[in-house]
Amino acid sequence: MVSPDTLRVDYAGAVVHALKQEMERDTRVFVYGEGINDTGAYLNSTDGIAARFGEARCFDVPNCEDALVGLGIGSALMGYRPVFVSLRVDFLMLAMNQIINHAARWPAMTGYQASVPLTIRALIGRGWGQAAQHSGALYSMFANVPGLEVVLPSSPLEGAGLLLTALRSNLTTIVIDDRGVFAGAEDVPAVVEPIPFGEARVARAGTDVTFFAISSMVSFALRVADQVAASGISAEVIDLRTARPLDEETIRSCAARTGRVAVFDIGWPGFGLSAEVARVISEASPLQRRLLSVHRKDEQTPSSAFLEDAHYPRLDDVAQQVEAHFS
Amino acid sequence: MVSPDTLRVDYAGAVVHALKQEMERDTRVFVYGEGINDTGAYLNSTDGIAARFGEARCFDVPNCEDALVGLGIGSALMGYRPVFVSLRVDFLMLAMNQIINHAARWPAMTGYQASVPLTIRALIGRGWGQAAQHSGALYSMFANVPGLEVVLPSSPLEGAGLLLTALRSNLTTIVIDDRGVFAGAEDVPAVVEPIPFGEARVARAGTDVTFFAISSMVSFALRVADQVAASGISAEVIDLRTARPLDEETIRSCAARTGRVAVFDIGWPGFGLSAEVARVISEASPLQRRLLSVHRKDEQTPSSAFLEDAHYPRLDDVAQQVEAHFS
Amino acid sequence: MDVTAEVALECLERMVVIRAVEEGICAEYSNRNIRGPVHLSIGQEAMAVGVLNVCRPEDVAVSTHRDHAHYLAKGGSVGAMIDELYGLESGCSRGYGGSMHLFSGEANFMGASAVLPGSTPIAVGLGLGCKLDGRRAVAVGFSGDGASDEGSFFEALNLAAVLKLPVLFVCENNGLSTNTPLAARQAQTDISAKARAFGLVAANADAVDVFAVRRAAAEVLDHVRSTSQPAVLALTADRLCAHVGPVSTIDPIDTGAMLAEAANGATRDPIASCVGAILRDEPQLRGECIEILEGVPTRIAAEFRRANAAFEDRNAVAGLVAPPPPKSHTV
Amino acid sequence: MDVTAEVALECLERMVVIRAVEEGICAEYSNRNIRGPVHLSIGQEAMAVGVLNVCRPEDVAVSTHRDHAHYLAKGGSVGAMIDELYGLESGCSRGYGGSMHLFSGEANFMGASAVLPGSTPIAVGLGLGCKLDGRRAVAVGFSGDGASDEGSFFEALNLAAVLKLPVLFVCENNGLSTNTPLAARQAQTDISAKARAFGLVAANADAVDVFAVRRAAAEVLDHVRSTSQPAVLALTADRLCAHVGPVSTIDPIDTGAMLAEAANGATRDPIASCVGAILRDEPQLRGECIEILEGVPTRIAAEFRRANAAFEDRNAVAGLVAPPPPKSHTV
Ligand SMILES: Cc1ncc(C[n+]2csc(CCOP(=O)(O)OP(=O)(O)O)c2C)c(N)n1
Ligand SMILES: Cc1ncc(C[n+]2csc(CCOP(=O)(O)OP(=O)(O)O)c2C)c(N)n1
Ligand SMILES: [Mg+2]
Ligand SMILES: [Mg+2]
Repeated sequence: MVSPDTLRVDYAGAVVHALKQEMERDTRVFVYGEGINDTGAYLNSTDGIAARFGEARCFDVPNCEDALVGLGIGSALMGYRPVFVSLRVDFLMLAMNQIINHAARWPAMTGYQASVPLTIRALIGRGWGQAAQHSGALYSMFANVPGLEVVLPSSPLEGAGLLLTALRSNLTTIVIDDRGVFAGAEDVPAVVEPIPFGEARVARAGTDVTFFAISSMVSFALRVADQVAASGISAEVIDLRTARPLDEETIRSCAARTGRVAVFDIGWPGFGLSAEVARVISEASPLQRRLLSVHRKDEQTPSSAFLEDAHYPRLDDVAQQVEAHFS
Repeated sequence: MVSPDTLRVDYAGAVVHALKQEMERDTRVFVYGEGINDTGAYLNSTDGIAARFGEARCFDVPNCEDALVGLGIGSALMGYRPVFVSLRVDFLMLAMNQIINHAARWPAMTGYQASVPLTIRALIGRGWGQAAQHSGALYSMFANVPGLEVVLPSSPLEGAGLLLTALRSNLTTIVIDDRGVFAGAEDVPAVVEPIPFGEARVARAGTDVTFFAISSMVSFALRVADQVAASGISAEVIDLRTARPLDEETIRSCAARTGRVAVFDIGWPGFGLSAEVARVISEASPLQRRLLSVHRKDEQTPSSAFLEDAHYPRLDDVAQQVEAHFS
Repeated sequence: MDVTAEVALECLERMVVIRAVEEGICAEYSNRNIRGPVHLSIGQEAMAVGVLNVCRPEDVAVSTHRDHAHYLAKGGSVGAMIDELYGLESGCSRGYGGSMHLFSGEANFMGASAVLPGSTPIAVGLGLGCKLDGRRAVAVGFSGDGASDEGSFFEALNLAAVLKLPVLFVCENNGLSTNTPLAARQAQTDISAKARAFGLVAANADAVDVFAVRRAAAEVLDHVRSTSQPAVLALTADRLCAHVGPVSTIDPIDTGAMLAEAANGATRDPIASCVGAILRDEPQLRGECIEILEGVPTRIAAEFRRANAAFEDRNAVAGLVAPPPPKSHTV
Repeated sequence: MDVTAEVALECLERMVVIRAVEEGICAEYSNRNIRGPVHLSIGQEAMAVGVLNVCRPEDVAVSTHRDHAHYLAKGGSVGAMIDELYGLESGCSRGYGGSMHLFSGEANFMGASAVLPGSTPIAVGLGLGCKLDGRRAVAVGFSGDGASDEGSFFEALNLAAVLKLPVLFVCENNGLSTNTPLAARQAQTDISAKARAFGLVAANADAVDVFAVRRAAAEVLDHVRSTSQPAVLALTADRLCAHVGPVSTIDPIDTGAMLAEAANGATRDPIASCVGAILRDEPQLRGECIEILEGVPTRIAAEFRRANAAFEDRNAVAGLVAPPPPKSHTV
């Protein structure tokens, strides 16, 4: 049943919904991206924006990612709130000079007199043979860098609320949209509320072990939790939501309570989320058990369905690992 | 006393020495960089290469970092062993499309039929008011990425041996030269031997606590170790040498032995070296004590001498922290 | 036609091979055993074939997301490519690359990048390798007009010119990047004029006519090879298919229809155009043309059947369920 | 001279301010209280002054590592800049930026990037902001010739042209990137020709003559402002100083010597050239010229003394020992 106060939408619908709400409220917000007004562009996550607000506020641009981020930085310095949409996070590699050396640093360079309220949304093309160059979960490199915020929504509801916060933030925010979160639908309030950054969410209560997850790995962790519940393991699932700022307090308190931790990451293990969670915990207090890291293989994504299947974590394998590790 | 079998050289001299040795042995090696044949270029670390091997093997190039890495990748695919020198690691942000999406991925994309034996040296301009854009210790983002090797030499001897390995490696290797390692001189063998990647080095023996360090933080850690020795703390100092591959075995065994660990990093804390070391340890066995992370402040580098002083870790502060933490 | 009958038929045959492979993809894709994004070159076959027909085997080439035609025209194995599409270990990239990352060491096809304008700077490095090798080989870098929106494209042109490297940059202008027209992306759309402003020699050709492409390519290649200076060849044609996905806007090859279309002076189909040119100048080659138009698709269909069966066998062990086809083919 | 006496003296005064500040840096640097790399614009002052003299206060500007002249010509406070060099909290960037990252919100000087060609794409965004504001303001992006080696420079030009944004790209061609000449870096060195190939209006001026710069700038600015289309202004002059570090290749301002040099038609010093032009056309302004040449350096020297004392006071608390000066000034 859909109540009048909510809409049942998928992730793309939720993003569009939040964007429209904010564009209505704040005329400084505008959106741009390569082919943004194409039918079905960005997995439908920009549908109808141009129709509603006109192409002046939702415009197509040439393929020039570095200049496009510069476009955002410059207009943000003038008080606007640009949203750049990138079809793949991999394509942001062309804009790293603007993102790392400029967007993240300009505030510091001016003694924090200037700010760069830019939002960058970037998709991860997980699955369907996208191969090495279209499936990168390249977000740790942003999370390493002070001056940026890195957001990894796990569902339509999360996508809407976190995007709203990004649009209102005075820092440059990278919102990572994993193809894995686009499938299901969820009820989203007609009037979206912003979700504060750096506040994790309990996605499932549990007592024996804590699963810290982000993005599409939240639903994966929930499925693992259901599966191991059958073997008597009660897993709590924490959606960390943002990799920077990270909710260190929740990480520490959950880890202290259960003493057993697994991290579910969309990326590679080295210098990634499990590492960061391990640091936060290790700086506070020792774990009772060894930490379990769940992540894609430490290799560049292969194309073949057979190899891809072995590249990403598999539900049964992980459930078994969890049981072996924590029971 | 300099024996005939060794040379007393600073870091720049050691790098030049190793490079010359390899260029003599392997005619496929060549070097290029912006202003590379300028007097004093790259803190003297390319001095005399052109004079010895000619400008065909040591050439100046336009300012176009992305194309310059492409130049390296293409020639590496043809069997050459190019060395691209970048004046700052920050400037590599312009080349991230070539480094991350291409150099690191091309082997995988071809089913590991092709390889990209490219070496990239990049300096970190630590200190002297270099400010946010010229002092970045941007290496964690490379260490996150399979297909790359990330090397952080701590001294002339290390610089020579590790560079030699980079030149002979079939992967793309990023060698990070921190301005902090350029000052002192050391005896380097007349015939340099390669230092294998992924094998840490005991820089100082000790029994109570393990300091894992890299790059310029190795000498810093050694000084802290000397200082806390006075308070009866015996610290061992491990030079990790390479962030990818990382010597996980040594990290685990040292951590298991002393149970007390501090990590000395040149970069920021989040998704950085302390995080990665914490992951490696946490996946193996709990520490006895909380992990101590020593790192620059989690902010973009300020220019002012006063602010810079507060930005980088200070010897006395860290020695005190170590004492409070581990004794 | 300024080519021998042999060359003319060689060009036709190569284009039909490319078309037939891509028609095979269109036919087989809905079975969901080919699992990955595919960018077809239907309508653009003459670009790859015209250029690579005048290249030497030792010349090296590098391509983009739309790499099927380049791989096949450079001499990459048809079977190994089809295996690659099915994700088999026998694929030309051992199953790691897929449609966007074909590779053939033997054919000196060095690979393909699906990130703009990634292979263009790499072509410069290949050119440096060729020069250092001293074998007078040339590096050919294919790119689309969309890649020339990117700054690094011009870095590559300048770098090759400054270092005097034997690189032929082939810019395949189909007027579109995904679905955004060139004129909406570039204030000045003449890519050759830009190349000249950067100090490179540049030539244009209409790539509906494979022999026009071949002629223009021969000329710039000669310049590149003899002077060790880079050049740009800008080619125009229509993409007679969707940007991505198994969608052709023209009918599969049918010999009768093709022979009829061949007489149409305004055709935008380079295969029809090629057949038309051959039949106009050398009507006695009609039989050979028909043999190509009928024989090639048949042989290639057999390759698909073989690879599909191999996929089924492999999956009988692996037991993978195909995910729902992606909602949108956007890449 | 095609300007009023008032404007002429305004331009002279601004150039002398810039020169005097940089001579102050040269004089004070060896005391090691100014701790950071410095890129001087000695010899290039007329570029900043000629352009910004015809800009409006509401126009916004953005610069590079060599930003002193732009900041000062845009109206940034002299004292706040000198404080910034000394790393004081009262600095224009509160001590965070240093020489390479001057900032003045009041003067609409939006900052400076020390990574090539970083501020150029940002200028495009500033231009978009200007357009959205609807105030007919223009964004001015300064860059060096070295920045135009970089691909993103051309992305920025194209993007501004496609989106029709009011951006003036000022390319300061001193013929060098660090010490590498332009001709060694670009196969075709005419930046205006490149800009035109990208569809932009472009003009050139010899920037030894501040009034020639001003004239050319007025013309292109008018175009930019009235059409909301970008333009490129390419300026040439010599860098009469080292790339980085407190090294001038000409003597500090000395009124007598400057008046003598002013008569030298071949001078490459834009200040001497400006004085020469004024005295030729308006000899009655000799007194005002002398007052500027003598008065400005005196006032600025006092600012250095003040800031140096503030540094010493601050360091009496902080107790920092200056590190050995860097072996090389390379940036
Ligand atoms: C850096 C980057 N930006 C965007 C894309 C998404 N993309 C894939 S193909 C394509 C169109 C490229 O157009 P063009 O270069 O003309 O090649 P065509 O598809 O027309 O052959 C785009 C924009 C990409 N692959 N890389
Ligand atoms: C991306 C990048 N590469 C290299 C450098 C090093 N660098 C600093 S200034 C400079 C020279 C730039 O020349 P130009 O743009 O002409 O400016 P100029 O110094 O002549 O004013 C170089 C190469 C840099 N800052 N950024
Ligand atoms: Mg195209
Ligand atoms: Mg210059």
